[in-house]
Amino acid sequence: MKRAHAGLAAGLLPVLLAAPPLQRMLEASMTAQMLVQIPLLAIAGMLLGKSLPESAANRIQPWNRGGATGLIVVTFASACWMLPLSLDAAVVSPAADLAKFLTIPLLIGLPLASSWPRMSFVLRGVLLFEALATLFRMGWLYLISPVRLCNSYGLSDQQRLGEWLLMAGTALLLCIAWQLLWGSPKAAAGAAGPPGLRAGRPA
Amino acid sequence: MSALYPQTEALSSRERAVLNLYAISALAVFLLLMLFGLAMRAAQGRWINISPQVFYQLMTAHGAGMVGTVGLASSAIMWFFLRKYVRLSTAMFVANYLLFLLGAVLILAAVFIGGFGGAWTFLYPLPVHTMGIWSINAAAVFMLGYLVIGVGFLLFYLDAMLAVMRVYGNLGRALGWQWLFGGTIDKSHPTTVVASTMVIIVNTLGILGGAVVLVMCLVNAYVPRFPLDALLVKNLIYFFGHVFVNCSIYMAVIGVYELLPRYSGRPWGVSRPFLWAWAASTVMVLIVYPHHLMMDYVMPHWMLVTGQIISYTSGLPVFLVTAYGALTNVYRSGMRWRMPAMLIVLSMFGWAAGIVPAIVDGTIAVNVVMHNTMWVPGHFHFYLLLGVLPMVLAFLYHVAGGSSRSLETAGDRLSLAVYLIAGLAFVGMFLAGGRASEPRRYAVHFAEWLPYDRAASIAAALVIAAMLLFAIRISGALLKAGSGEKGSGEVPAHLPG
Amino acid sequence: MRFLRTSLASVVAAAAGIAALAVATYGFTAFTTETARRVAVSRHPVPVPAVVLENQAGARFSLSALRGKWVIVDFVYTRCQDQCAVLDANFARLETMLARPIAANRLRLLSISFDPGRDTPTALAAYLARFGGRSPGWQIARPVDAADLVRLERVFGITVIADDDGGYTHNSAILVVDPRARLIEILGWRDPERAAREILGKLEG
Amino acid sequence: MTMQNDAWVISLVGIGLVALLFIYVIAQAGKIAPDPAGVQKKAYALRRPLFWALIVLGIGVAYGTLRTFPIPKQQGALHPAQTVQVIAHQWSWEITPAPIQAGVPIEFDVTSADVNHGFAIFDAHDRLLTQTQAMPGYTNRLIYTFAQPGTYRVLCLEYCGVAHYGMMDELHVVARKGDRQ
Repeated sequence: MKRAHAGLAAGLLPVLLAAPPLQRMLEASMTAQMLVQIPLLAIAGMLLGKSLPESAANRIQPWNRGGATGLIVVTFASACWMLPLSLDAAVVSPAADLAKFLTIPLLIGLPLASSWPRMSFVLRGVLLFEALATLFRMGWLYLISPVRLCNSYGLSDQQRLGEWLLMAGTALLLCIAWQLLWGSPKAAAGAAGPPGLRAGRPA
Repeated sequence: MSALYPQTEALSSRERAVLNLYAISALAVFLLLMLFGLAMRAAQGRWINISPQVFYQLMTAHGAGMVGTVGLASSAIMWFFLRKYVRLSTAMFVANYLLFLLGAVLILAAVFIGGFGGAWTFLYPLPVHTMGIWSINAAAVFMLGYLVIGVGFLLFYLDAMLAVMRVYGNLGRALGWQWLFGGTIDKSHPTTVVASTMVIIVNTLGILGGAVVLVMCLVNAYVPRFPLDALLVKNLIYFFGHVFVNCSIYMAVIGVYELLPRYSGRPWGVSRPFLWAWAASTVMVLIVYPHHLMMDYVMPHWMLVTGQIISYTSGLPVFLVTAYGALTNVYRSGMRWRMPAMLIVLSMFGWAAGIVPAIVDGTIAVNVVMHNTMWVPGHFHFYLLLGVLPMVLAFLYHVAGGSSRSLETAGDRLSLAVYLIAGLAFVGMFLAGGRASEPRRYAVHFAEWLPYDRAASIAAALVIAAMLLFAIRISGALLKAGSGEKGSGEVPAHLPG
Repeated sequence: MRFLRTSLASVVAAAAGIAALAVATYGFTAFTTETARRVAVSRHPVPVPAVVLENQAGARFSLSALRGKWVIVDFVYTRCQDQCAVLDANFARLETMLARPIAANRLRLLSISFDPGRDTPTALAAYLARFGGRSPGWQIARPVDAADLVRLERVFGITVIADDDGGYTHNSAILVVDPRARLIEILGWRDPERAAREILGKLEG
Repeated sequence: MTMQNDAWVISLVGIGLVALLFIYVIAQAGKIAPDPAGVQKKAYALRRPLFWALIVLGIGVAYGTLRTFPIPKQQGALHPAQTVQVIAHQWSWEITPAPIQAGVPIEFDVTSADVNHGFAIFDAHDRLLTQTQAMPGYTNRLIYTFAQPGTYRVLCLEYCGVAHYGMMDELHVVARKGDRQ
């Protein structure tokens, strides 16, 4: 995608999501908010990252070697938006909703886009591993919780979200496994460093 | 002698230091935990008096510690041989060690300071149903220790995954799956890469299961209003535990594939049955765990049937590919019977023979009268004590021995004989106890079981004596080899002699 | 020194992240709105607005008229088949356990309906009778003005969502208002014994 | 012969066979075959029938041991002569009713009030007869027919905490009314 197109999309997506009918629709259900609205906002942030000029990225680079700082920002921001009380707040309070529309693109999507290419394979692996584990844990938790965790949503909505999270985790796991087992060599190990050495391999 | 010690396996002084760290820590911990085991057997035999509370603390530490330490020692074997074919990061290997150390400290603190005695399997809800003997915090620290160790192994596997993919493109090609159904097999494709890749895949999944269930147990410990499903937790714990223990064996067996051909002088490379065996094991090790749950009658019965049948089939690669292959390799080869070679053959015997009582117990009808009797520790001590540990010892004897024959004394051979005979007697007493319906994990035994316990105690003491000699000999030789090279930087450890 | 700036930035980011999480969760004590409300209210009491209510007898009164007394509040709707029934069965037990301060005119129980459209005084009276509630110790009332209902729900932290079948999904709690007309404590609704102990403790304290 | 003895003998024979094979190969290992490739070829040719023999053996054993499934069905009525409720606690058994009839199928409905336990029935000679797990939240249904009246022992076979070894009880099995012992 061209930089300008990415920028355009990054600007349009949150506006579209903030349009009252769509916003109301997506926030009416816990599943839609967590699995559609929030991921789309994060994608908007990623697109924003793509649209930034390279000089900006280079200026940040010394502060974000190996994507470490970005990873920390993303981790904490995601943790904040995984709290049931944040989801509630976003529905009830316009201020919290505004915070959501700002922080998810800027503190999750953007740092993810700018840090991912800098991260080592191992760090990416840890991030994906933790993402998988979190999907399974939260899905499990939402399925078994006898109480509603969000005041704004019903128990059945919460359980449906639990099922979706488990399915999302399984799908992600299968995708990763497929890519690792049969994926193209370049995509699998490519970006994360210099090409492999066969040094030391006996003839 | 350079055939025994190829240049490609030379250790830099830094690598040697790290390997020494792994080897000497593992040997020391093995000895300590064996002493815990001896204490338990002697207490059951009423030769020493320890309170049940201390007994179960020792049992928890022995189980968790042995599983973890076998994993640690085996990962050193995988690292040592895999780094010949792909470029592994020493830093990640060190990180694994440091995280293991941290995790071990947490576990030991939970057990011996916090009093945690919930067994290494931490079956929900026992860790949080403490009956006032340990605190929720102690249980949490114990589980946190597991998590930290899991992260360490994850780092090591991710690094190895990247390294393997850089050379072979993807994991499927590293496993040789392109040759499963046809094509000309590249005979130089390393067996080490096949086994390592299998372990990387399988144990990452096992650790994922562990990471999910451990955090859920931690959440439940502090927010009890989220009640977990005891059966689901049990499934995940046994999945995680089974995969982890098996992967330790698969990592250790790499040493057999690498070293045995050098002592027999006959090549042992990949073949189509070999690749099929490892491909099948990759799948089977993930789905066989329900054989731990056969007495959970509410389990879906198809899963229990799967457990029984996969228990049978997972024996086939062991018998017909690895053990049979090893014997073929040894048969009329003009074998050089040095310590590593003897230990390797012992390990193959221990693994293959130890699987027999395991398979028998994997039959539901037998499990009904054998589950959680001494039969169970009988079979896993068989292939851990006489299978995996000899693999580890063989590797260390090989590396530490170097080109000198200093580790080939009559004392070493005598110790090996003692280890074999006492080891057989030790596991035999477990199996005999199982036959006599002696329950496992009883701090206090009926009088009729005492003969087994006492015979086992004597055997355990002899095993420990032999192990002590091995540990001293290996550690001494490793340290000597290290100090001999001080300042010489990249000089290979094993000079051709 | 290559990593100095990144280390610095990482430490700052981690510190900011921990701080943000700590603020959001009231020092890692609350992860749901319900517990967060409880922690917040016990730290910072919330003044209760002086809205006008209509009770089961059709009489109108302002919440401010209850100043000087302790008021134990819950939110219900009379058609509720499950949660409210349990809640008000527990309220009835509270009425018995708190009989002494009620008799001394120091405390009142007040159920507020969040379905004023359907909960007419007749319906409210029938509901109160069903649980054996005796006025004036326990009265049930509906807000007269729809805007007041919104204010009440916000102050007391009650979220009501309409179901598909005409009912409501809502959270429940036993809400304690002190004589200065401030909401000072939110108690769990499943354990009336504990709630009674806590309320009696406050009355003495 | 009991199941325990069967398992013991089969295992010993299996381990013995493996040992014999190893001893044979070890004894031969010192010699040097003139044609190493031939050894390998022969060995691998032998492996194929061995593989199929083990497969056939495995299928036979699996069929034989699973045909009458060793675990009773867990849903639907079992029509036992008597149903016994078993609730495991840390660290005691709650078993009702107390006298149990011999010679007829008894259904044990086994559950736990706290942690995982194992409900195992031992005979007068402390031989394990049958068992199932006792888990919180689940009821495992075990069917057993006591051949003889007498006193049987119940032991816990899943580690359940510090007094696990002491979690014992007794079952009193009596002759059925009308039976003469």
